[in-house]
Amino acid sequence: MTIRQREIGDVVVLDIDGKIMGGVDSELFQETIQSLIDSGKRKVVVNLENVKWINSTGLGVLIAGYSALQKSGGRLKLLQVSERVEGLLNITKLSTIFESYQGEDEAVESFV
Amino acid sequence: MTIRQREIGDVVVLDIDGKIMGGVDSELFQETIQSLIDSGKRKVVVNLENVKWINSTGLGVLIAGYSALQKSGGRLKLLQVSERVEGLLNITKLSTIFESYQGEDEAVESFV
Amino acid sequence: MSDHPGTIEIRLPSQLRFLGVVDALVQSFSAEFGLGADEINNVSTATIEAASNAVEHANKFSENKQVLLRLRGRGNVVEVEIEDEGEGFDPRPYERELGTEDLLKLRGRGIFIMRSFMDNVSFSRLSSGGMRVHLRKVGKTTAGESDTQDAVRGN
Amino acid sequence: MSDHPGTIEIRLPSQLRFLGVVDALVQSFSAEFGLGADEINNVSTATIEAASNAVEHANKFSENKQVLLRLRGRGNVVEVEIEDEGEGFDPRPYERELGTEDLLKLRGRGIFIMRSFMDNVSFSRLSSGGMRVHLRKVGKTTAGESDTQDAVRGN
Ligand SMILES: Nc1ncnc2c1ncn2[C@@H]1O[C@H](COP(=O)(O)OP(=O)(O)O)[C@@H](O)[C@H]1O
Ligand SMILES: Nc1ncnc2c1ncn2[C@@H]1O[C@H](COP(=O)(O)OP(=O)(O)O)[C@@H](O)[C@H]1O
Repeated sequence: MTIRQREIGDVVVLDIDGKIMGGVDSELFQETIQSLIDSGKRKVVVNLENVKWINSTGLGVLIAGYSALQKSGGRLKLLQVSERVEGLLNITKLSTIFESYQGEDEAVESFV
Repeated sequence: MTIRQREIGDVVVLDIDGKIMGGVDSELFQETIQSLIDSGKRKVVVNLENVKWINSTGLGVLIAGYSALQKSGGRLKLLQVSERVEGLLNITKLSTIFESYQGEDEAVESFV
Repeated sequence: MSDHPGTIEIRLPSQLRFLGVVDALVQSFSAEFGLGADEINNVSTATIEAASNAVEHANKFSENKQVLLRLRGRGNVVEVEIEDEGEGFDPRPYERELGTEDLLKLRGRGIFIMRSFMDNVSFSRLSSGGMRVHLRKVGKTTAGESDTQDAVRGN
Repeated sequence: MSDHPGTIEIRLPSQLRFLGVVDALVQSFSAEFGLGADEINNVSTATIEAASNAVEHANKFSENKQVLLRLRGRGNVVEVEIEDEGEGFDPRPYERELGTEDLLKLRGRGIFIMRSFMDNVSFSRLSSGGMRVHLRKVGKTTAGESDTQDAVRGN
């Protein structure tokens, strides 16, 4: 997994590439979210366009980020979830907590 | 491998799907070419757009078709060769005998 | 997509980095036995969960331990066995639905996902002490059926 | 794409239908060790040639015989071994370039393709009588290097 960071106004987009599966990925993602929170960023879009799959530990990584942001009054939303990942979010009912968008503009505007 | 057959004027396009690798594929392809020859068709375009890969035995399958058509005064040309298959045609110098096109119109018109 | 049965066995090091290889392998194997796109994703996701557990909970990332995958296909049925070199465990506590209280937990979804995505999941203990997870999926999608009506098919 | 070495072993039935699985496997394994797209295709094509020979010439499609693939990666080097249960053969007559007289021949390109697409190809006889083909590729493409300059990387 690699994370690339972009800003659109006060919204931060994290472009994830590869698979998300705990271990090193977990630390990396949590550090990224923590440093965003520390620098006052609270609106985060996680772009999953280039994520082939996520395993259950990877879901935990996303949840940890979601909860950390939530606690500091922020939000984590998902962008471009593939059918495969959507299946996983549905079956685990995580689709009820993760807002998810197909278009980037839509995702960014949803914070206003 | 599956073969689907289309006609554009007096040119026959064979849309191949899957891998080409000898064995059953070989018989199928040869029978197809033979029946075209028997029914007076001599201009054949083999569309490789949906062929993921070919092995060396699969190259033999194409050569057999090429030679059979050549012998009866016909021609076999290739359409939409992928980079992977092109690498194989180059290294085996088969690119010097197989005419190959990226556009279908171009391939069909090349017979005139 | 003929009816010949076939079994493939794979031995992997206990490293998460090879889960991508597991995915590619299970995907192409399942496609060979005519499963549809969703079914293929589900078999692969379930296998990745079982393999993750084998690497992490059983083999504890040990260099000296391996994970064995056995893929078996016949007709439109695909079965996967995942064997580890761990100490085994009792899977019964995990044979349950996830409640709303579980929603934001960071772990504990693997076995639930396997059960959700497969037709059959069973666990057994190997004589060596490790676990074998057995996954089974029957293809319902008659993949490519209409597709081949006017096409002739080789291998 | 870390530097940890890793070996995967796969046992396959002697059926050509599983060459697609071999392709998927070798592709994803080679990608894991940072080979570029062309290099990945070449390793996979060479492996398919060796595996085709093992299935056809050595094991003669026998239900009782298997093909063993061993994939080994370290740094940017990928090695593949293909072992069969045949009677072995002398590869020396096939250590040659293809001439124009070979151009329209239907067979006899497999070993030439392996040699063309790999950095190193060697053959040895197993004590069981069968052959082992050893293929080696050093990744030259520094895949994704510029790509990761401003991205941080996990697994
Ligand atoms: N192969 C295994 N060997 C030993 N223990 C296992 C194995 N698979 C699962 N477990 C145990 O079952 C628990 C539940 O597994 P799972 O539902 O996959 O969730 P998670 O892996 O996130 O904990 C694990 O935490 C572990 O204690
Ligand atoms: N694993 C093997 N076991 C026995 N004989 C083999 C093996 N691999 C190759 N051969 C022999 O070497 C010949 C050349 O192989 P190759 O260059 O791959 O072309 P082809 O397979 O089209 O004949 C084969 O025809 C076969 O006689």
